[in-house]
Amino acid sequence: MDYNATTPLRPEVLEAMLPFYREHFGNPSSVHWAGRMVSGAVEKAREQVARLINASPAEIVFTSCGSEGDNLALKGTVEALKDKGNHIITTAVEHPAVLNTCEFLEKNGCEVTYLPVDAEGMIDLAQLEAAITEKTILISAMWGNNETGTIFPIKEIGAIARKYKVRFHTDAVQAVGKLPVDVQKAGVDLLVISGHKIGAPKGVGAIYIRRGARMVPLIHGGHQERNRRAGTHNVAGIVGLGLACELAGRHLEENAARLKALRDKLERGIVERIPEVKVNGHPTRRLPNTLNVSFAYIEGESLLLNFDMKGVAASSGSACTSGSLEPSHVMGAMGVDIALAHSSTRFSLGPDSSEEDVDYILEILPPIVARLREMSPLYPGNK
Amino acid sequence: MDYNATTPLRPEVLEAMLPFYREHFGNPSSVHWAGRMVSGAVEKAREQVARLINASPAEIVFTSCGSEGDNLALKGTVEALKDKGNHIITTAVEHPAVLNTCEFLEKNGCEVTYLPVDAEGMIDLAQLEAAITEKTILISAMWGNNETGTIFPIKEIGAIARKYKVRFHTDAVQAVGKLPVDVQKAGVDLLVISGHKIGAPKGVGAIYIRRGARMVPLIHGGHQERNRRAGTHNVAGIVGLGLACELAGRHLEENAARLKALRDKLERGIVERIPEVKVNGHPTRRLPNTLNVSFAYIEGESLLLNFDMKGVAASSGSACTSGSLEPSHVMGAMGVDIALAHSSTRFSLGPDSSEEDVDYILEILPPIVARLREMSPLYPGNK
Amino acid sequence: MYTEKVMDHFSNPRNVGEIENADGVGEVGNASCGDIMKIFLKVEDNIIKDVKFKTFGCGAAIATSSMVTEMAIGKTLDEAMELTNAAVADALDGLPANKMHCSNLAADALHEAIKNYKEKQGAG
Ligand SMILES: Cc1ncc(COP(=O)(O)O)c(C=O)c1O
Ligand SMILES: Cc1ncc(COP(=O)(O)O)c(C=O)c1O
Ligand code: FES
Ligand code: FES
Repeated sequence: MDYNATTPLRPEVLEAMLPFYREHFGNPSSVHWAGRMVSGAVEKAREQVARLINASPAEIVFTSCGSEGDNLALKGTVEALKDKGNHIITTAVEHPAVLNTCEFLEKNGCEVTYLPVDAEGMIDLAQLEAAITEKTILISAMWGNNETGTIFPIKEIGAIARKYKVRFHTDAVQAVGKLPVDVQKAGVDLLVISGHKIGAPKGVGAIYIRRGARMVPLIHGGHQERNRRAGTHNVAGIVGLGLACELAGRHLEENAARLKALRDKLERGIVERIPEVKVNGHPTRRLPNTLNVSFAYIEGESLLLNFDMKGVAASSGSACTSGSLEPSHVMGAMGVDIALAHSSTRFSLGPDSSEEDVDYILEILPPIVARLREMSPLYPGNK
Repeated sequence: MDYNATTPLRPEVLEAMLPFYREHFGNPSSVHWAGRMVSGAVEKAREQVARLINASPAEIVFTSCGSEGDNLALKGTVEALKDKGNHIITTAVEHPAVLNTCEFLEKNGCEVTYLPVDAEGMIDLAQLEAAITEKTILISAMWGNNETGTIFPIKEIGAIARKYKVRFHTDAVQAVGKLPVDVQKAGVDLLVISGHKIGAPKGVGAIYIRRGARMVPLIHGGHQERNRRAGTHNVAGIVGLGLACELAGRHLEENAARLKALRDKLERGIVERIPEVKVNGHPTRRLPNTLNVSFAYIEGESLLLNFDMKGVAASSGSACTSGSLEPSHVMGAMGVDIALAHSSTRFSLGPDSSEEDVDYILEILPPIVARLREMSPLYPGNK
Repeated sequence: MYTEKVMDHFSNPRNVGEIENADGVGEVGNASCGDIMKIFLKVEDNIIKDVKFKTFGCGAAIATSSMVTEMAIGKTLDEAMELTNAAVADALDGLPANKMHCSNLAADALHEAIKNYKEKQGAG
């Protein structure tokens, strides 16, 4: 139940990768046979990734993770367009790969506007449009939020970006594979994918760079990826990412509908069984697999540990930020009360999630919550 | 015979990786069990890498490749030490991951001194010392050259760096696993490793960052790697890199001696059998597995294609630079005549190379060379 | 990366060598990569009777050299002047994009050899 953090590698994806660990060990940049064999496989994967998001293969650059993609999108644009301006517009609820990069860029001469969100985690398009200045070179707004699942109005943002001729980057790490993603319809210029969120292995990702969009590489060196990302290819990982994208594209909408039904069942079940809970995120514009709930009076980590002992994974705040002690910046931006932010818990479903899993959680949750509330000095029921 | 380009994945390394593709798919940054299981494996790998180069585990940061490591070393230092100075000293024969990064940094306010090399590819330590100014923040000099195998006097460079309190980075991608590498004895502050050169998979690498050396990350985001490199870990790749480092450390010197004997046999055989050849690189201070030869009057690619048809891999210039039409910058820096640079061919031996392989090359080489020379307008024997 | 036809002409190049007392000789160097090609012609009644080549170059350079000699034999000088590098590349079922420049060598060397022949005729 923590598939937004990472997904298991699909067995058929591993099967497809293995030959590139066993027989085909060539370097795709080499001229000789061992290399040529492998470069064909990399190009096939590029087509598979491109097809899933309706791009052309030449617009796909392979990376090592979603974070690298976000860093490249932001730093590569700032560097390439520094003659045009230095202003970036992003949102207060982006992943740290975007937010911390923005903070770094601010120290280096950029100005960044962080659009606020409302209580449901949504931005205001009028505010976005009003924030654009002559110096604006980039809008960076995620497709689906990793903590709450709130989906931004990407098409509308794309239209505004077009109108003002501003480049548009979207971190689609949580959206790809869960929603239909079409870079043409969405009008995005840069779009970031991470392998391990869609059944491919950890350590591989991709970025869509619209044809003609000038970028300065984050990793300089050899001529790989048409000079947009140096370094020897993670061949097996890339092959895996390609197949995972192909598989994700099959039955995308049925799978999403199935997860949504399960998620809705979990949500209803929790709200019915447990008093004083609050669902965080947008009621309808939300990733079909994601449920974020605050259980009042309970601190999130203690809840997670209890789940953990029962073999259930969930998360509180994002796994990537677990090193910090701050309550989630996403909850903060939504104006969620600090105690409720501390108790926010994310359940995120994936291809292996079943009805039984949901029933099991609904069974174990009430006594855990009751026990922890009894322990809590905040709980009025204890008085 | 092209093991400097890439090495096959060791079967036992793949075995060690597989559980992290199959059962243990947790995100090492997560708090729950799936995550904790995995973070233990990552920490074990960190110890294995550290041990091979005599570092402590906390000084190891995992990356996605050697190129990323070099970029982080250079850009991360420039950013962290910009208050101290902006001058970098490197050499004319570095890998493009260093040279192209330097070129980028020059466009962004850095000054870079490129130390020349002599005909054997060696730098002059007096010249290095003379190049240091008050503004010098970094010396970047590779341990072993990928094209010629020439080994720089790392310990002496380290001593100079210490004397002037300048940070010292070495790209040890070709040295690790072929030579004993000890960061303490060598006095280096930053050292870069690439997995796929030492029997680990493509798409993983590591950088040693001496304790206390301030660095700005190349990839900002989550708190992974103690805030020195964001992004979800390539867990299986990291586990593989760890084991590959452990295996490389076993019998390191015997293995090196075996390869050196084979390499020397190949070298002698070529020089004896074929007139007008020139061995490029240092006669003695050279990686034990590397032989670079120019076959006068023959263009390298046509030679490689002939080898290829006979099932032998080799390279001409470095595989990473094969996208460009320029003759090798390493040959150029050594003052090798342009036609001889065009004909330079690198044989690099690896753990699977055998006496038979060497004999086979010595058998097929003379007729190939003779045939291509007959075709060459430059060959005086034709007149 | 190379087509079968390229590999065939590369491994079994046609018309390698020199012609003694050739009627025309053309030599060109490739500005982009430094490779060199030399073409020798035997001409009778304005028709190319024989062509030989020598090339210092990559696989594509050798294959296009071989191909251009086959294509030129039997053509009139005017027809041969019309041979383009694209035609040579097409005859080889195409070249990789980063090797298209190599085919210039072959066409240019042929044209140089024809010019050299005409100069000699003019002078003679
Ligand atoms: C000396 C040297 N440095 C850096 C690299 C780059 O490493 P990677 O291929 O892992 O990006 C290579 C490999 O080509 C190399 O030989
Ligand atoms: C929205 C979002 N962006 C970026 C990332 C970072 O991706 P990766 O873990 O591949 O670096 C994540 C994953 O944690 C994410 O959820
Ligand atoms: S009391 Fe331990 S993290 Fe808050
Ligand atoms: S002729 Fe030089 S690369 Fe082909």
